[in-house]
Amino acid sequence: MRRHPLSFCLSRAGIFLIALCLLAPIVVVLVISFSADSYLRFPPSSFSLRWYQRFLGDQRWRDAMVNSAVIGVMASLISTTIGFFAAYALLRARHGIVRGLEPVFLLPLIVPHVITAIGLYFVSGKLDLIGNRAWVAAAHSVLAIPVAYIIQQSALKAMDPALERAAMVFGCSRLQVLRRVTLPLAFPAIASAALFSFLTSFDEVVVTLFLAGVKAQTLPVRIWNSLVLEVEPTIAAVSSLFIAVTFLVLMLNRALRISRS
Amino acid sequence: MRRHPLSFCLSRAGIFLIALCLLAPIVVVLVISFSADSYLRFPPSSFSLRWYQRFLGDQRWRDAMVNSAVIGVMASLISTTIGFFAAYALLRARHGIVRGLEPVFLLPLIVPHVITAIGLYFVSGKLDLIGNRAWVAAAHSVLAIPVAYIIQQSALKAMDPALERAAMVFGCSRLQVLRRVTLPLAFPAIASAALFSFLTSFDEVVVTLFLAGVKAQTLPVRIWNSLVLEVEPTIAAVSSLFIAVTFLVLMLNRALRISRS
Amino acid sequence: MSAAPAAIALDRITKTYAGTHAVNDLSLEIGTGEFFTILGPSGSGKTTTLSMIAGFVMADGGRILLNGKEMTQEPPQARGLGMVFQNYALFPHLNVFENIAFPLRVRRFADKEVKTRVLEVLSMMSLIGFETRLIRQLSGGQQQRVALARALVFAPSVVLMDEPLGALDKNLRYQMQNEIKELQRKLGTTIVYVTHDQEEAMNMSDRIAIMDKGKVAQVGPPREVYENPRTAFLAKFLGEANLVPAKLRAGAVETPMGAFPVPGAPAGGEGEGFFFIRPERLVVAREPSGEVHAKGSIRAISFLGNVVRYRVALGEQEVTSEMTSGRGDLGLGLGDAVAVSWAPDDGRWLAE
Amino acid sequence: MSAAPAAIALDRITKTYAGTHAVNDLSLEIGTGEFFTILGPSGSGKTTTLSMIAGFVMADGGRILLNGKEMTQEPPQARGLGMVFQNYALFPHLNVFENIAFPLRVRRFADKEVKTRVLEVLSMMSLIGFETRLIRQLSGGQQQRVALARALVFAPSVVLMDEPLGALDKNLRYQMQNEIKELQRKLGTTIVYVTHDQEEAMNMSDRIAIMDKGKVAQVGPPREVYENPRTAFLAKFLGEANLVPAKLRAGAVETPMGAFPVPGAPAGGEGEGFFFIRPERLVVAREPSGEVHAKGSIRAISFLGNVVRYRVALGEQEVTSEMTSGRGDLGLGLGDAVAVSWAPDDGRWLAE
Repeated sequence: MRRHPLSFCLSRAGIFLIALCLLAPIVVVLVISFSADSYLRFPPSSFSLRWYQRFLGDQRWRDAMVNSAVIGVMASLISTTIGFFAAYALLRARHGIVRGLEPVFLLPLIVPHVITAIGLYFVSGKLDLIGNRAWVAAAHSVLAIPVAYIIQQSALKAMDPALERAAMVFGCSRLQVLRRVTLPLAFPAIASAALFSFLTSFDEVVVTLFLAGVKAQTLPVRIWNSLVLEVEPTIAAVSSLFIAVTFLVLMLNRALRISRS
Repeated sequence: MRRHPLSFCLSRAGIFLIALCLLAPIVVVLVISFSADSYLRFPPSSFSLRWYQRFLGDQRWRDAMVNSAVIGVMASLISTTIGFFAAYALLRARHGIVRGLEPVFLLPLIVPHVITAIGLYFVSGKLDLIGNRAWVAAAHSVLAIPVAYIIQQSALKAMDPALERAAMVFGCSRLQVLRRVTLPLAFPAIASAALFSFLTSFDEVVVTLFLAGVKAQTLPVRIWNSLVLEVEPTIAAVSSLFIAVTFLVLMLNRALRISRS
Repeated sequence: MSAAPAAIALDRITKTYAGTHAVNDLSLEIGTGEFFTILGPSGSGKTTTLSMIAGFVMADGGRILLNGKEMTQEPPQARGLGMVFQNYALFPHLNVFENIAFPLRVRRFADKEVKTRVLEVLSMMSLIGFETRLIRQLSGGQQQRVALARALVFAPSVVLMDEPLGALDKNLRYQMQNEIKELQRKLGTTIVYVTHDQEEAMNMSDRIAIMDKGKVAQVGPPREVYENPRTAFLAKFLGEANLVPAKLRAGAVETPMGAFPVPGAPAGGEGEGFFFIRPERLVVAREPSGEVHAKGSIRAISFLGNVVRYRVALGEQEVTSEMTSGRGDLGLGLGDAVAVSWAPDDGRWLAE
Repeated sequence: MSAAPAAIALDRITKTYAGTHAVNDLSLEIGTGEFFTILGPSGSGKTTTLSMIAGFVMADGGRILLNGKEMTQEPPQARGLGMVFQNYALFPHLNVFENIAFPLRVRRFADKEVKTRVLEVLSMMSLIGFETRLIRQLSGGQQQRVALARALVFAPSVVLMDEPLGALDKNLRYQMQNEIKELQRKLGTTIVYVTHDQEEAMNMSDRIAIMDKGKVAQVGPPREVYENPRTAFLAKFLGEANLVPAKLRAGAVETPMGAFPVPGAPAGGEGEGFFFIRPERLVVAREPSGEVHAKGSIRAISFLGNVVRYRVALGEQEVTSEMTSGRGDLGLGLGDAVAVSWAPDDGRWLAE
């Protein structure tokens, strides 16, 4: 038997405590969503599914879900494509000028979202695009491109460059190398990038609040807006569904990775 | 001379175009901040520093800046310490139970901020902590711990384990190994973690909006709130200052990295 | 066995990872002042064994004694060993002086004593003048010397070395082998050396242990292990070997090349195995020159610098002969009919 | 020179990275069907040279001709070469069959033709039955064979090999050397082989080019390069060498060990340089046995298996002798007074 000194036990207890703190907010939301009380209260006095029923029965909530899904898919397609293209081009660029653009692709990760939101708002107002779903998707892409870029860039970087050289030696043109070797090998990363771009759009509040207007309200924005008016456990129910979708997407990503290795 | 096929030129133009799109929102904000117009308008008809003056002359804006700084520093200290401790303990844990906690430390990155915000709000309301700066800092730490954890964990992982073994062979106890070898070698990562945790707190809007009340308003929340009332270029000036602080912190991080290698 | 305890005694140690034995019931005694090498293919358990001696890995069963003291469950810092790591494991945040002083600082030696001792090993390792350099400013060979100096500065009675020369190029490697060997002789330190390079092992060691599948397959001085391997695996692992499938019958071996007497083969025994002979013991010439020989034809000739290697087809069987490259060659070409001759003493019988 | 163009002609090619010459004004001609090896220390430019032949890297100056056709600026896919990469570079998303079929698919061969050709090389490489395996399900040796099969399936006249055996262990490595060599002889393919392993280079090559600092230091058949190196660097790089600082005076060399006649030394020349002799040409014994000898004492004896290495101190100078390990040893011990003898023909004069 190995000895467990006091310091070991203390550090273990500490780790569990911190993990608990990080879990707490989510657990609270999940528990409240199953409350049978008619107002927000923790812990609930009894449990029911009434808030889920209310949520699903409400046209405005259903619209918000459709908006979230449509905008998320569009943003995911745009960001994944542009992210792949940028990662591929920047990795292969030998010249200083193009290489120097890399920080620009990471910029929206670094610049506070409020700032990006304000900037986009100014632009959208001028172009009369507030409430346009495609425009919201484009705005989300600004935030999702860095995510898609990083995921795909690190996969392309990790790829043995000898594989592309081998394809060339054995007769492939640049385009054939891309189609026969690079794309198939990068597929897991492309799928990951698509899923995480979707989540980025799906979770976004700040930018969407400015641009969505009434027509293109997404789920988190609807949660936000309704918080001001109707502080009732419906929001906890919506939030729980929201968490469920997020985890579903992550599980999908995981399953894809595992099936490929 | 090397040949530049058409595809090469097209791809280059594409990269520059995308980079421009990503830069646009920030550039717009910066330009407007120097406007001399008395209302939001892009491009401005003439330039001045009036909005910066207005910003600096306003007690409420100054309070917000102090709040942001104080809360940011507290959150940075909390997250960096806990992140290091967690990364160190999890990397060394051989047992399944502790190892299995890793996803929990990344959770707040994955769960939408609105959800975390709602969860924390429920908790805070019950404990009557709305408007308490230390509590806002603690809430920000929930979001910053994953960042601090990832940065420090990857640095500790990249460290040659033979270095710690060498220290042990040559007579160090576990604590001496930490003090003489691990901490000095992890220093650049610890500094990075502190800076990025600060930025995470400094940029946070969603959670802060719920928890800050009137007393603990941070800069981005003040921007947000004032957007509803006084849509004038002061906000652009504040935003520009905000961007400046962000970049300052990043430059500091970069300088630290370079000086160590 | 002498009255003094062995520098290192491993008594039936075992280590299991995920159900498979990395080290399996291994016993070894290493004498004081001995240069002892553990050699083996990757995955044979040689690194795990060294890690258990150092205390990085705790044995699941068995005992480890250092200079007679039970150390099986003690942490590394209690064992008082010196060690040279595979990639040196020098501290990148300390300069050369502080790297070497590290074991003394931890032991709370007075500054003056630290300085005296460090300067002493610095001069021993020809590193005077490098004190304030950072590790990354040193060449591979210099880093090697610093690692060696750090392992020796507190005069440990046992020093462990884990492939310390693996990162150096051929010429430097050979030079360092000789330096380490001379240093060890001078200081009387016990060295446990792990390597996969057989030439290095034979060049430096008093005794070699060859490991295979978590066990010691054979231990002994280099010449003994080379000349009298116990199994076909050992014969092939250390040096080049001709292993001709053979049957033992009445003290002689029957091979596809013919039947020969073999010294040391069990007189009455019968069985299947190999007739084993080293390439350098086979002489290729147009006419037979030894007491025993077989006839065949040349399949390949390779000039390898100091030796010329002939592959000779003897019916279905092929054997390899290595002869010192003389001035000019023997005038032999591909396909030439030749005789392969050897002294009866040079062949061995190996029962699998 | 024959009328047929060389398989590969490099005409004064140069490649500069960040101001330093990786390859500097290099010219080489490689004949059709030749097994040509480029050997050199790391950073000598051997990999850059191979990359320029393959077309991965474009030369800054000079011309590259393949079978007489100018290819200097052509992309890799236009050059029609076969290649075996250092870590094989097999496509992990394709099975063994499709990996080998890759060059044929790209060339739009009909399915039937693809099948015939792939099966042919599969059987040549003893890989029948592995068609549907994925690459990660193969051992290192099997991956090596697949890489070789893919390089040969479209019958290219030139195949480039970049340290193809670097990842294999000693025994497999030697076996693959012989297989590749036999295959090349059978198919008549021109092979350009890059390695840092000298034994491998000497075992396989028709000619070896040794590179140093971006230039070819010497080209020739293995025996010629080994026996008549042009510089001290070459003598030390290929094989072991004794290099004794010496002065040339009137056709004889003066060394700390004495003065000797040396064949091939410029008769009237004078200068500083080295007296060079291979360790295997030095005989150590109690009494002198050759025409030339020097007296000294034994400093170290190492048993290395097939040879025994003696280090002998001759005054200030130390020389190394390597002799085949016989049965028993010569009865020599450390410190014994001995004579080192050699034939006058075996020594060389090297002017730096």
